Amino acid sequence: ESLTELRKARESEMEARLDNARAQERARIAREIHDAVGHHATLIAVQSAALAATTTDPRARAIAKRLRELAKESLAEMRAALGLLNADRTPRGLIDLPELIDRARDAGLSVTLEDGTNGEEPLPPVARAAYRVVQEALTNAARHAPGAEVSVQVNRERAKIVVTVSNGPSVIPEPVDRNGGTGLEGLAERVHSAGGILQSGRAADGGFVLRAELPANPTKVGKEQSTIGGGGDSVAAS
Amino acid sequence: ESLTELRKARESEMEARLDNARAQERARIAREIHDAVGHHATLIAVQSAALAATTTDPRARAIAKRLRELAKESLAEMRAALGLLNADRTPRGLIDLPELIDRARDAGLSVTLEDGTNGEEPLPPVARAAYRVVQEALTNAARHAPGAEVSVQVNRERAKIVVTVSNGPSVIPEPVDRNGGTGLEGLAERVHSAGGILQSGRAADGGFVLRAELPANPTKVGKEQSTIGGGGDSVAAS
Amino acid sequence: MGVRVVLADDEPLLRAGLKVLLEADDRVDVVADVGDGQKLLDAVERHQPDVALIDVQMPVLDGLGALRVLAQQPDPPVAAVLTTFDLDEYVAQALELGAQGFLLKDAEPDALVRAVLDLAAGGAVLDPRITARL
Ligand SMILES: Nc1ncnc2c1ncn2[C@@H]1O[C@H](COP(=O)(O)OP(=O)(O)OP(=O)(O)O)[C@@H](O)[C@H]1O
Ligand SMILES: Nc1ncnc2c1ncn2[C@@H]1O[C@H](COP(=O)(O)OP(=O)(O)OP(=O)(O)O)[C@@H](O)[C@H]1O
Ligand SMILES: [K+]
Ligand SMILES: [Mg+2]
Ligand SMILES: [Mg+2]
Ligand SMILES: [Mg+2]
Repeated sequence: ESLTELRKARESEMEARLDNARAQERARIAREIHDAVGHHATLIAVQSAALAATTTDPRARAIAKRLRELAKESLAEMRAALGLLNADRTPRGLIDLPELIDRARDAGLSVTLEDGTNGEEPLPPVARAAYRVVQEALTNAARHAPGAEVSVQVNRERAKIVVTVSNGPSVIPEPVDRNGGTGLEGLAERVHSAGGILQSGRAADGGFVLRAELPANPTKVGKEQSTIGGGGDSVAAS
Repeated sequence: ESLTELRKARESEMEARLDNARAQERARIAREIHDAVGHHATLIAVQSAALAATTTDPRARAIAKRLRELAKESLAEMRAALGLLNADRTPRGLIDLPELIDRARDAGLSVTLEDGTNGEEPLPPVARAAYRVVQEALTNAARHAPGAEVSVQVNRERAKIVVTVSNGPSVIPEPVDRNGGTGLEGLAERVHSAGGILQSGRAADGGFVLRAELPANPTKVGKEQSTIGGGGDSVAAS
Repeated sequence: MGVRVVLADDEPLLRAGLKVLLEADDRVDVVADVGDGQKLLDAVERHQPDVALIDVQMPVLDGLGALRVLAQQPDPPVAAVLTTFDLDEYVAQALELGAQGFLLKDAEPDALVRAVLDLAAGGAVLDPRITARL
């Protein structure tokens, strides 16, 4: 028993040190990028508030308020990522998809949502991954296929949640390919660490499809994952 | 002996796990920032373009155009920041000194390190400047005073971090003076821009001394503060 | 005449935006807006404002440096620091240097105005998102 206890004590000390290493890394990055990353979002937030306060055009006022909301949200997420503020409502899931899509519509995207999950929310890492899949797909569609129709589908297939976002060909000639960012790559990692797989590619009609299969019942997978990865890593995977 | 070895093995495993935890934390933050900035900035860019094209208020149009520029710039800025995060962590501070010195030893230098800072890391510009001071001093010692003993001292003196690197006279006849490169000059600039001063010169015994005084900055204050703060904010405590 | 404010931030667009938001309220007058800490000190001397809102990172003399100088003056304005992120060390240091407030730059317009009024009335002001952590 005392051996087991010793091991437990050692493990929890290890956990604490790992947590501490992560916290220090967050703090270091926060200092390092201090104003840099938030700079533009802050400017947008302030300028759009000023616009909303002064314009004579009511439609412009409404849009300016939306722009401000977007900028503030992006700041809130950055702060949360850096561990700087109470992570307000950053854990996101399927329940937040309608709002995400509404905002994309406000911005002029043409998007439809089909949700076949009956409001069943998977565990947070999976729910967050699913949310991020849709978010990145909408971002990509807005950027790489302006004007195209976008369809978002979330379905439950036995033990899986399948998220598919597809868009038709762009109605506007595709802007030059800036030969790939890191969005899909990072997303694939995120989906993997939630126990799923991500596929993406051109559709036959010249459009684009992004498809993620995620475990609908992630408790088991999540646990396996963290055993393999070593205790403290489940946080990093979120 | 085998116990010592076991301890060493355990320590280096610990180190590896800590490194890994830090790397994962960097990757996680990079993904979060990508998603937070990428998505919102894209929607802002699209929507402000629409606003600029449709508003009846000429001032609103001008601001909308600016917001669009800001949104696009923020994407570029974000990429730069992610590049930093994704890059292998470049040596940044006092914590990296032992490794730097180990490498110098591997290269045949005879170096001692005295670190009186209790592991307190100053803010990045200062920490980096301190690191560079030692780095250049070691390079110079190897080049201009081959065979000499080198001593590196880092001390906290009230509100200052003082880095002193001195070497005795060269045991090998000094190679011809290439009457000065640009190393110390560039270093002085770096130290200045971190708020410090750099002094260098021949020592009485024919050796060489390089001494930097840098502001110790507010890390300590931050620590006190976070102790008061306590709570769930492990970041604050770092 | 309302509370007299001097605004210091090295980003002109941000200054312009904050100025619009503050000036929209009758109880606030932005008497000067400047781009670095040295100019802030000049503006304080010239305008004798009630309140100074000060960015942390600025060229020539940064916000903390400006606070340090202000703290040594006989009758300084009430000062508050503006930032994008609420890094603990800046909050702590700014407060230690005599700042009475700490505001995030994306604070709501009415919260900004209220902060200025509170500061002028002698109150201390922390963005609630920051206070929540302390
Ligand atoms: N909906 C889409 N329609 C057309 N092409 C797309 C679509 N989504 C992605 N692509 C193509 O795949 C590439 C990789 O996408 P990814 O999201 O990884 O990078 P990005 O969007 O260019 O930049 P980032 O996401 O890092 O800001 C894009 O550059 C684009 O060429
Ligand atoms: N540790 C040392 N021992 C003896 N002389 C030194 C030492 N460090 C510097 N010096 C002298 O000071 C001069 C200036 O150093 P500095 O680092 O600026 O240039 P450098 O090392 O010659 O070239 P580089 O630009 O590559 O650094 C050197 O050329 C050398 O004469
Ligand atoms: K006014
Ligand atoms: Mg993308
Ligand atoms: Mg040199
Ligand atoms: Mg600034």
